[in-house]
Amino acid sequence: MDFTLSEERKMLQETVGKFFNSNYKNIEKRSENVNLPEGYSKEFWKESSDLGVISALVSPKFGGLGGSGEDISIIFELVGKSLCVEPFLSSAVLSSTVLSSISNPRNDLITDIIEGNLLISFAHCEMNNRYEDHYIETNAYLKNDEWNINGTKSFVMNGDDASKIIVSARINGDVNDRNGIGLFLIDNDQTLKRPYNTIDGYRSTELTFKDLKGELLAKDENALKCIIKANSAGALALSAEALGIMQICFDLTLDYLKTRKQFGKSIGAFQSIQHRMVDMMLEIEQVKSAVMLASSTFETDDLTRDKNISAAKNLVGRVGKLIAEETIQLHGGIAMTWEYSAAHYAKRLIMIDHLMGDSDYHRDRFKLLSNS
Amino acid sequence: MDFTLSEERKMLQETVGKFFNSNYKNIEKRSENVNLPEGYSKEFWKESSDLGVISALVSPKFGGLGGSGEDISIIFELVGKSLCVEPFLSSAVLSSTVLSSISNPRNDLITDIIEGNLLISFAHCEMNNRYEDHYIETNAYLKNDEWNINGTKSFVMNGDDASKIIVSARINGDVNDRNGIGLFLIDNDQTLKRPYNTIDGYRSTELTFKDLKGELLAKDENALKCIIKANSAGALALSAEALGIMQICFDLTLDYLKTRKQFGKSIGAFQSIQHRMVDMMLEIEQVKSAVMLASSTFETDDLTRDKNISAAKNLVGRVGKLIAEETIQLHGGIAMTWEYSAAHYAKRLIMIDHLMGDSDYHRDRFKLLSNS
Amino acid sequence: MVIKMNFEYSEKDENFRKEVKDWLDETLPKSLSEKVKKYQRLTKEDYEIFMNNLTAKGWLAWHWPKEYGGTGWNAIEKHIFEEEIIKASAPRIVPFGVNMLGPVLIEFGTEEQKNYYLPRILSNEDWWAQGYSEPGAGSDLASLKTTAVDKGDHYLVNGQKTWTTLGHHADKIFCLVKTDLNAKPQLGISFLLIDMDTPGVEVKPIITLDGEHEVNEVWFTNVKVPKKNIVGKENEGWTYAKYLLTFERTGIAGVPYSKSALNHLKMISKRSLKNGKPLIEDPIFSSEIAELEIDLLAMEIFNLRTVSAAAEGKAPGMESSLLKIKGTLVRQKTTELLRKALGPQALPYLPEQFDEGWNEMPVGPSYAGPIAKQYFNMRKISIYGGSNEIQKNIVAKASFGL
Amino acid sequence: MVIKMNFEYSEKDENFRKEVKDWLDETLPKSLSEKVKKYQRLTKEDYEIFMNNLTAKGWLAWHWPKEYGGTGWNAIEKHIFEEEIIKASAPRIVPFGVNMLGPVLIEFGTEEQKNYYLPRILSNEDWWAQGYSEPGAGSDLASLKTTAVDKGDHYLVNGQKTWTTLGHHADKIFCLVKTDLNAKPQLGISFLLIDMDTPGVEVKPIITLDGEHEVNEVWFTNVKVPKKNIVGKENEGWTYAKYLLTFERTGIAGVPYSKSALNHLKMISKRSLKNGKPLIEDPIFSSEIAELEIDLLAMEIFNLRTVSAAAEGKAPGMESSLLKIKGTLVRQKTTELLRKALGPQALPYLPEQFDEGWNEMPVGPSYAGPIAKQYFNMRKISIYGGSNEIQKNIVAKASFGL
Repeated sequence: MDFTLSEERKMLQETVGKFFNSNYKNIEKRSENVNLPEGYSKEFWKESSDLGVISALVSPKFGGLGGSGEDISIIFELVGKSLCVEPFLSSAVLSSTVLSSISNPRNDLITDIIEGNLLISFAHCEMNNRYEDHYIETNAYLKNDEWNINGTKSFVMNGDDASKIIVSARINGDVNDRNGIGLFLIDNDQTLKRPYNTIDGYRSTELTFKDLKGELLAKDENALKCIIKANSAGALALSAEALGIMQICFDLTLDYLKTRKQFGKSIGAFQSIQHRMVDMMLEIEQVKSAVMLASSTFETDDLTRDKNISAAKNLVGRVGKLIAEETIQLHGGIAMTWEYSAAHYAKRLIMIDHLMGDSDYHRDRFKLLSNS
Repeated sequence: MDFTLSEERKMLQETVGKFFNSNYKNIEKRSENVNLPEGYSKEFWKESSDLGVISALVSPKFGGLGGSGEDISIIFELVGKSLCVEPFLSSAVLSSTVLSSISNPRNDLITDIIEGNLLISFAHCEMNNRYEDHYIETNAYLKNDEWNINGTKSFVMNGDDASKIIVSARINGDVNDRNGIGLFLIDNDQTLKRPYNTIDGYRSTELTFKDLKGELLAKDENALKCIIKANSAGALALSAEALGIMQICFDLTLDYLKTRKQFGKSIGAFQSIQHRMVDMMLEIEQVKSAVMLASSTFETDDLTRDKNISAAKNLVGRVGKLIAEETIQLHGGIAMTWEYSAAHYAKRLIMIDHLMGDSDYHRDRFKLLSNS
Repeated sequence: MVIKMNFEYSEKDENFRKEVKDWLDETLPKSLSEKVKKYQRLTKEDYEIFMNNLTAKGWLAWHWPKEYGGTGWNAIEKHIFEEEIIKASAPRIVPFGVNMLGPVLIEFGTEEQKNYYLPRILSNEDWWAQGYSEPGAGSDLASLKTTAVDKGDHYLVNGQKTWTTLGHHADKIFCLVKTDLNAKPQLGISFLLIDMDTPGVEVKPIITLDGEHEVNEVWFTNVKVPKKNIVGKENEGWTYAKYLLTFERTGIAGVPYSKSALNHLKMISKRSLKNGKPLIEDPIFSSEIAELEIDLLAMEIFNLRTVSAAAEGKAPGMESSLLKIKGTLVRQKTTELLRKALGPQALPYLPEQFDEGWNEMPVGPSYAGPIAKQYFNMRKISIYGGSNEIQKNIVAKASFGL
Repeated sequence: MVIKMNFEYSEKDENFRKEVKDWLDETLPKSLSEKVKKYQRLTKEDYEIFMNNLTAKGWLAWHWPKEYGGTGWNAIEKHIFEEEIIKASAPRIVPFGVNMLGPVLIEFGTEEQKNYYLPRILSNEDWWAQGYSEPGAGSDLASLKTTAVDKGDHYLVNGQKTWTTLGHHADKIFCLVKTDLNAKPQLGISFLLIDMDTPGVEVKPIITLDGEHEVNEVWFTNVKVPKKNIVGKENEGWTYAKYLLTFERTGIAGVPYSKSALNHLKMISKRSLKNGKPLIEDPIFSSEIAELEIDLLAMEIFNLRTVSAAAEGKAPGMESSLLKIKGTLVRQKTTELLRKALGPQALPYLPEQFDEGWNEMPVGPSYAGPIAKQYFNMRKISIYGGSNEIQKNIVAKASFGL
């Protein structure tokens, strides 16, 4: 058994941590990036690529330098601590997972992603599919040997700035069938875009396709397998991100409790507050443990992978709510303000439960996988 | 609107309260009653009858002097405060409700109950019907114009000492059908009895019938209506009982916190403890409110009656757990001992959730009735 | 001796409810209630339209005694009135002048102050703000730092107030200020009325985590305030502040807000799909709703019990604090379930949609837009007006004899 | 630079696990493990059978260094050992002699004490009890009242101890007593070894709320204790007591207990019917189980992280307290869900069924009998050994720098 950080891990953590820190010094700096035309900093993205941060998210088999569950967790814990809005999740995790999991992996595109030259978004969510892997209304049909795609994809992260989009679409069957799904690669220049920011500061887009030509990447069993793996990888990344955020929330709150005085003593001296801080600390340790377990089994069989990731994401949803709400409540008014960073950490922490399956979804999936 | 106690109510509460108090002075006295051959004090039961306590649980239409939802609540709040083990619930509420709700009410039997001369138990629960009104395995068949009953009834309160038993049995249909149910009156001398005490000190019995003759009291729609009304009346009585127990638990805990010292100050001076006491107090006020509402609508239409009773019993289940567990935890070791009364209050409070539908059952019923 | 409790409203009360309802039907502009329903931003004029209507009807000062131009309603009537204006989606009555300063002036003001200020409040001529909180003194007013130094004919005020709700619309502000710098905490505080257009007063917006501007900082730099603007005695402002804090608060539990949010939640749960089926059919989600509904049902009775006791002249004690705590928890829970019900639809944030006249297509269903924002906004209700922690301290101190 | 964590046990560890398992298979009487599984009452002999087997194998003193006859195991081996004996439903190793007094004597005892007591512990010749708690001094040992007055060649001990687990089986008891009555709290306390058969020692049973006799009061009336029975220095007993309290506790989270309870819960939920269908198919009940399972899964890793760090020589600090808190909550939750799963079947209480040899028909399914009793019994685990509230105080003090 070995729970300690290896030297490599420590190095990665330190290097990337420093780099993120120097670029995301404070919440104003983040707001600047949020308000850029693309909703993130292209410059920072390019520098991340140069430093190998994107590469660390991809396995050597596909041209990367990392890609293990632990690599993903290390990077995303730091993403969480800095509240980075760059396309790590959309392009470097979701799309590269699909591109590496299809029967004929597309190392060419993955390499372009790693080098920071190409942004690919994964368009799977729809207005009505909530968090499901297989509920798909968008459809694709073959005509003159060409695939045509029709429909609308919602909540496509970085879907405005991406050059290419991976789209899940139904080839045949009912909206709710597990079979008959295809994955397609399309050029993003002909899509109808409705971009917007999310309440936690990320760029997302609604994309509409009308008889748009697409290249088939995978279909049927392989397609669903890729979607599930991408969504699981995303859920793992988000869980680690949430862990990073929780740690910052705890530290900010503790700092505040030490400095803020009420009735002549620091708020932190009140026992009821101390006990609530212990509850927070304890639950963060639980989340940390669940994320470590999910990371370490990311490369095992699909069942173990998905079960442990669902355990982590379910716990993250429950504990995230506790930490976000307690962070605001224990700060009092100050954490209700835009200019104080805690508000933004709390918002992201809450909204992570609205991405890649909420705590209810993952509890149900855990239940299902535990009994199979 | 009038939430204050009427003069009559105050009087009833005071008289019965004094009477209960003088008979259930302490937990040793209660243990004596628990350990009597019948599992309760026949003497106290007779005195209760003389004082009109049983009569207060029955409507004037059937020979009583009370019987409103408020009457039931007043008496059972006091039952809870004293932890009485006498057959108020089994005979005076459940059986008398059935006997008064059947198409031809049996005032003769009700009068005997009121006068303390006759104990009738209501045998509806079975080992597999959990809390359901209509899931019945015991069956009845007609032969030579006589009804014969076969089966086993479980958790029959005071089923060993009762002279007569009201039995629910299936006349036709599947175990889970809402129709085809009959209610029968039988003599208890020929039943096979397996009496035992429950963990909270009440006498209960398993009763087995083999081709036992019974008198038909009601069938089909009327029978189910009677079962539902009896179980609802029982759930209301138990909710009020739980409210009484919660108030005692709170008072005992507060007293203890004032006297017990730790690290040089009374435990009650610790803020985290105070905040938990406020949470308890608040939830007890909520329960009180829910019980008041359920009491006041006990005589309205069945839907409103059952919906409000389910709301109360659900809340009682949730809050009961909080109060019982906090009472023990805040007392520390002392409430873990048999000789201290808090342990017995906590046990009864917890086990009330195992009678007449637990919090899950009543939440589901509330949901159903809210949408109908 | 059959015993019955009476939970029904009297015929007189029901008639009163009808009167309020009819009046709202008649006078409240549809466009305005639509804005409230859609959580759109209200302008100063929006508030004023409703409050001027109330003035015209004689209902603005619903908390005041009749002799001062108030309604003289008892607690049950106040409760009904409040319930109906919330049900009708009217803007809220801005409370700082009419519900807060008014009662203090009536109790402690000079005749001159009463004669001057009360009619101006009644006519909505003055828009008041509240200047209690300071950075570093939220629930604990004892550590105030804003000072008012006696300069003979005036006070010279310096300092900073914060969390001043709608202060950017206000003409006047009532403040707690330190007049005796050497006094112990809670002593040496005075209650001062200040014109917002006095030189040296500056209002700076605070943007809250949901991106909205509702609260403000108010800065005082060498602000001259005439001596006659003090309410009551110098250094005894704490008494008047406490009077306000303990002032009968029938609406503190926010029951009608939670009821309307619960209905909204049920509606959205019917429309949101989970695996192709309405979310309301999901056994777990519907159970969360059911238990919330039960908590709210109990709280409504708890609230009515308190209101009913108040109508009979019993001042609510710890009940106010308990209702504040439970009321905020229930209301926050409704916003949480609303957010959860939406799933990913809660993500899009289009701040411009809350402006009047916005008529683009929303992203997702039209009800989705304000939900997440509302969830975050409602975190405030367990913090302000005496945080839930402070309420617990109050109850413990008052009721436990510890 | 692909980074991997290793959650697997080493081959050496797995071999060790197999050795423990095989040994238990071979030596633990089936009748004994059946009694444990059925929650039947264990006699003194039941404990001794298992502990004598351990002595014979050289595994009794699993916490001791090798040179004193212990195993010298590292934290991971201890963890595996503990997991396996719980999985095998062995009786617990009565800890007072071997796990509590032993380490204190090894660290602070005289050579004479070590030579005399340690072999008697190793051979199960002495059955020790713990005399810390007093009425009025539970988690707070500073307010002890039992006194030991210096009478030249002996101490005269007077006072009362309580919550003395299995004290009715004990030959000897180690006590904290006041030797300096004028000293401040926590000072003036000594650590004293007392023979239970000394005149003036009286053991009185405490019946707990589940009707069981496991704990006792121990009364001392003018009990003469030889001076050589003091451990370490007079008035410094607090140091030795603290040494024990902070002693590495790998099993504090009770993970294997909760795992076996969770399996039991799943079994019962499959057999219990709700509306004719297995309760495990009820979406809400199964969700409660699933979230409990997730909490337990996370706690298992948290526990392993702590064990693993301890094996590398890092003494667990606040981790012990956090694991104690979470461990008790999770374990109590399993007993709560077990109770709920039974519905009305949880009601019958037949105390005689927990006696050896009882072979009547139970009321309801055979697994139902002990469930409610067990739920109430388990309320103790968040109270004793430093209540969860005390644990929170410890963490706050140690980690927050407040």
